[in-house]
Amino acid sequence: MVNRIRTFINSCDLRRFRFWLQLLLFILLVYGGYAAINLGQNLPTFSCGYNQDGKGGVCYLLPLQHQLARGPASLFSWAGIAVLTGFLYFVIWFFVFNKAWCGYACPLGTIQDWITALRKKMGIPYASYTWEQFRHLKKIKYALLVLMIFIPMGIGSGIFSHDMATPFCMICPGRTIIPLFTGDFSQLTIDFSSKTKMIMTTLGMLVTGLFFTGSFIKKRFFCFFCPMSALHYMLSKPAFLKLKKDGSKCTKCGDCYSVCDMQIKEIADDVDNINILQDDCIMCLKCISACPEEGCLKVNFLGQHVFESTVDGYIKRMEKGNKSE
Amino acid sequence: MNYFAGVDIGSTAIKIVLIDDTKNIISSKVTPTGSQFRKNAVDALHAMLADCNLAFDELAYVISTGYGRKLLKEADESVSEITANAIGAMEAGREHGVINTIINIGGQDTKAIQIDESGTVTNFAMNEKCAAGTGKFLDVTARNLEIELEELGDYHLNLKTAPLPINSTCVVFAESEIIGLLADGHGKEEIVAGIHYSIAKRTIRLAKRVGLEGLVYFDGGPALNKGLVASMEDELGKKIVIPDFPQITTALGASVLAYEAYLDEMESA
Amino acid sequence: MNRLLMVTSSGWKKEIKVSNDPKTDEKKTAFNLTHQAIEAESMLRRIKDDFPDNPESMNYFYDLYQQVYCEGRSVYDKEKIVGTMCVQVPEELIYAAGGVPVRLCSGFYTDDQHGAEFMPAKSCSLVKATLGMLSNKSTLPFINKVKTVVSPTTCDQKRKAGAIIEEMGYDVYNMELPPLKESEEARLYWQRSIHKFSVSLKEITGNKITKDSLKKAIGKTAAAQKAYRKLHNLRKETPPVLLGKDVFMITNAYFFDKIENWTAAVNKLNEELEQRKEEKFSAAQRRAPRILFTGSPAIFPNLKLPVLIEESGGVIVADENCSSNRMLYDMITVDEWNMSNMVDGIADNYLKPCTCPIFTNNDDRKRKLINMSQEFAVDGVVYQTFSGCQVYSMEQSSITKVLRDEGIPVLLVESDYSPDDMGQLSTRVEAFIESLKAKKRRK
Amino acid sequence: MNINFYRMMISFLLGMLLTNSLPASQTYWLSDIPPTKELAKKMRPSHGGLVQRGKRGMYIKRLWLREGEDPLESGYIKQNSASLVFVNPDKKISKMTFRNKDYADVAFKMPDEGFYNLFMTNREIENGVLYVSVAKNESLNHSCRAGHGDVKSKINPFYYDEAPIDIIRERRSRETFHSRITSGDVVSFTILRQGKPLPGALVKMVTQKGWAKTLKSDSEGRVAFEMIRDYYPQWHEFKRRKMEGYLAIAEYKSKDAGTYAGEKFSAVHYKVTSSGNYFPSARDYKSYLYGLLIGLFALTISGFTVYFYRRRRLKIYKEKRFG
Repeated sequence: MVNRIRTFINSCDLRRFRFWLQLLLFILLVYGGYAAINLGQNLPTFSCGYNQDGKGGVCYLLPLQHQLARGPASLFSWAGIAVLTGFLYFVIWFFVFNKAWCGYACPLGTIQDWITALRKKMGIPYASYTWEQFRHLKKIKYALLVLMIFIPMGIGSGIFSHDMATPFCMICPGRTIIPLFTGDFSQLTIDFSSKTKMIMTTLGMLVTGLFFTGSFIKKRFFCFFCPMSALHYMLSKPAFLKLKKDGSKCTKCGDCYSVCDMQIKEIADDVDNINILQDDCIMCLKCISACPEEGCLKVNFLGQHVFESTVDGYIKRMEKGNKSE
Repeated sequence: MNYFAGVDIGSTAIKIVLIDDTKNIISSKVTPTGSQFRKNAVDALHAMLADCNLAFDELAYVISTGYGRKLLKEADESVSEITANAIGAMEAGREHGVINTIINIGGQDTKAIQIDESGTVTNFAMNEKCAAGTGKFLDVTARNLEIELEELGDYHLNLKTAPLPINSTCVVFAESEIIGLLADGHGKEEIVAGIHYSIAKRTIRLAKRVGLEGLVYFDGGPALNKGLVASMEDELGKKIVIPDFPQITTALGASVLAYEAYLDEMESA
Repeated sequence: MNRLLMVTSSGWKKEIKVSNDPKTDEKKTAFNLTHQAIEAESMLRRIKDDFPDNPESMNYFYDLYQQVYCEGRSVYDKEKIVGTMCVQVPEELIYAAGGVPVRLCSGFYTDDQHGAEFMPAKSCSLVKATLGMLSNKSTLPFINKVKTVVSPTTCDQKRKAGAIIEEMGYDVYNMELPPLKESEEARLYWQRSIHKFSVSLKEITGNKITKDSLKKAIGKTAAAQKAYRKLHNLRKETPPVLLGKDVFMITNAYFFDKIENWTAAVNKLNEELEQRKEEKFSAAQRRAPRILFTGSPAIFPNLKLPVLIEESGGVIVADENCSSNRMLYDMITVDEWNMSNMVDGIADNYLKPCTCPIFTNNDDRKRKLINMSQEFAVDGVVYQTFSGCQVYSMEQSSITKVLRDEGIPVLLVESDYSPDDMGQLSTRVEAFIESLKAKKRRK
Repeated sequence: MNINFYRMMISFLLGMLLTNSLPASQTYWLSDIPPTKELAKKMRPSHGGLVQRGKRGMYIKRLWLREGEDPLESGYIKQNSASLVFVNPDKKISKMTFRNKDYADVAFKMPDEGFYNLFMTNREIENGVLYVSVAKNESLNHSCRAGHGDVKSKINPFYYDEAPIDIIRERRSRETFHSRITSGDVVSFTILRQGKPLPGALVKMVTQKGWAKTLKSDSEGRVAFEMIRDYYPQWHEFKRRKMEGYLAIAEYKSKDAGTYAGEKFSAVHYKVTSSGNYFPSARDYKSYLYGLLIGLFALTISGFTVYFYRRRRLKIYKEKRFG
């Protein structure tokens, strides 16, 4: 019986499954508030706090930046424990789905996938980075993470003015775009009340403009620069959901690399490591759906089978793709 | 008492060995192959049986090997000469220790076989299409020097000076080369020794491909030639095991295999 | 009309009617009287009759060879035939452009001798045979219809052969293949040459590749590869359900047969093999050693070595050469079904997983061989190299070392199309099979 | 800032002269702005206006009784013996009195979240008219650390039926503890007498800069003012947290007569005051136009760059060229 379920899952149409799950989680995180759903304020995904009453939970980056901005006195005193417990909740939430939070739950990611679907309908080919660009742009998310941690601390210790509060949120496209889905346009403004506010909100709007063009031509454009994915990667080793590869079965056909939204080369080239999760990976599992080798790529949750590459599944998906669009 | 026969139909000579179920050799026979493989082999077999006054049907199991193995309808089974040679060498070389590598120079080919302790062939190499450096080459040399095949060894041994470097061991050109050397006034001993050394060098190079660690065993007709054995040992740098009757090792192996096949049949029957 | 009795080396007789009707202008003998036909017929007979229980659905393939190789009646009549020199030429693009790809690698010893005049003595017999076939007047009928030959400049001898073919009057399209395949540059380089090829296909076949025609083409080859992949998995069974020589016949038929008929025939065969699997029917003797055949491709009628292996008691359960596994194994993956992604998907499919020894490092091939020997429970590997085939013989040492470390014995065979080393080969193959049997008995 | 300080000192002195009896006709209201600088230093801003930090972060609210109609310059009353009614968010009513140290002030702790109400009622009879003047103050206590859980239950105002006259600021639809009254908002009050809506009351709204407007309450005792926009600094000196005070004074004369503390009166003059703050409206410093302009600018520029890059790439292939 277990095998029949397993073969059913392995040959499922991942594209359709992922579309519906993303939609469901999008509604949960962006409109959950109306149904009094509150998953707390330490979610490892972009359920944006600025989406006033619709949000189903708060993206952890917002409270993190608030707490870090409290100033060294209280931050390193007993009150600092609150920051640690907040981080602990974030880690527990994260351990459950590892980086699949980005691939399935993140509303901003889902928006980008919808924009990609639009581009696909219009038949415009997607863009991709050259290897040099990839290597250089890869570092941006770590820089953003460092800034996101040290600027609030700077605010707390008086180096920066309070107008710099939650610096990353000011330039994050999530702040401006996700509230639009609950009719709140207030974030699309430039705040002239102070020079800092003016600069930060201008940056925010610039990034929003870039976000639309970027995600129209490059799949998952923003996820490549997102500090949350950098933060995720540091905790991804002990997470429960693991992406595994059996190098002996790999024929290095490079299919996983060609379908990968994030253009990760290691997944196709690395035949030695078992745990091949990379920092850019969003665990959308498209690589597993595109792998023609039996049991080469698999994702399991605490050792239990979740999804595994199979020949029949692969052939079925390719036939379906060939007939559909 | 059951009897088992191993018939090795080689390119130049047919070798037959008869053993009983205690695996010691009752009698063996070597006759030239001639043109009709099958007829000569059968006649030789009957002649040998007659000498030890046995009837054909008293033979429990007969295995044929060698080039003509498929033509001998009377045999119960046919086995490639490489496998037979391996078993034969292990059997014949038993008192010298565990054999690792077998070098067999036959009439038309040179074989190097590597076996493990149970006699299973783990690796082997054969000369490609060309018959250079084989028994045929020695026959032609003897004929050109107008001496007997068996005397080659003595000529080699009573050589005083250094052997003559002979570069080609090609059977076709052997004649013209030897006549040329004789014309230059070189002695027969020099030529024979030179030929032995070039054959040895060529055979050892072939054997290197299967590995030459451990005990090396040398059989086949040319193994009777003392001179060739000496040059082989010199080239190899260590002693080589030579059986008392090197020509019949493969046939012996075939007869032992016949005995084992007979035992298998008894068990499964 | 007088009659002529012909006897071949393996003791096979054939009555020949010598037609001297005036119609054929320069006295061209009908194809079925040429040496190629005789050679093909004798090999086909040997494959059909020397083995007791061939699967019933193999008759489609035997009749196909009888029709095309022995009687010279082509499968295609009006279609635009595009000759391809190697597995690296993307068939989907040719189908999409309205053409029909036919693989020109030939296995005829007669063509090999004809080709000898163009090539040095010690060179690859396959390339010599291809040259002989293309230059020979009385060659396979559909070969005369070939006007364009696509050569992906893979190994040196095929690349130079392209130039010789051009002198024969065919127009040759050379595709540029990178000598390394791991780097990103190599991938883009190959994608660019595939783009150039798909554009210039318009001149070759006369019609442009459109999105729908490409999608249909990919669907066609995907169906064929799906059938092959099923056959591939069925061969993992113990006891073996099918002999290796039959699989070579099937995959060699893919060279020239219509793809739809070929796929239907393979699917029918799969059902029969599925049935055999249930009955635990064994196509080979009880303790037949399971052999993996790799190295230079075995192409009909030069199935000398595979047939010899199976005649002396082995069974070829898997093969890793470009006339069969490497040609049909890897399927095309497309993420977004628009033109650019499909063409790039095709390019990647032909370059990235390819284990051809022309690429500089061959660790993919090592891993694939080790993985296959585990999956197919292989007892021994037969590594065939054509004398003069420099890429395969260069890899012999590294591949043998890797396989020996895994405890898998390897038989290295260097031969060519001529039948004169049959004696020596049969001894070596028999000895190898016996050593595997002994090892298997002891295990 | 210091000019106002002097004017405040003058009115303070004036106040000193009058003993603790209050001229009845004056307007008395409670304000959390401290009279002196030293006190001002101890104060800290919080969501509910100025507070003092007690032990372990407990907020302490101090209110001073002031007299006059100007939210900035009204003088501070020295002593006052009027009784005070204090209601905490759990609606527990208790009595309080002014501490009358050097000013009439009162201080109370604010442990829980929510609104704390304070009522000062003062009754005076002057030439036959009973002046009932009530000074009301509604202080909010909220700290984000306590989370923003059940805002709905604590946000609604407190209706104090016993108050002779009461003025209640109505809550807007999606008001939370973080909402602020900003210029241009509509602030509506309900005037109640002994808990019942009082139509026809004269309600006067006075802002710090002297803007005043008087309206009459409708049949349900409701009156609504649109807060004035009166903050026009140079754009670079703009302070988005500029707090300006307002004072709402409701007066009503009723004809009923009676006696109070032995004296007879022929009419009653009710007066109730409530102070509060308002801030510059977000629309003063946030501009949608600029936001959308910059967003579109980024969108079009990057769009065109990609379009031309792709067109150019078709023509020539960018090889690595040296030199």
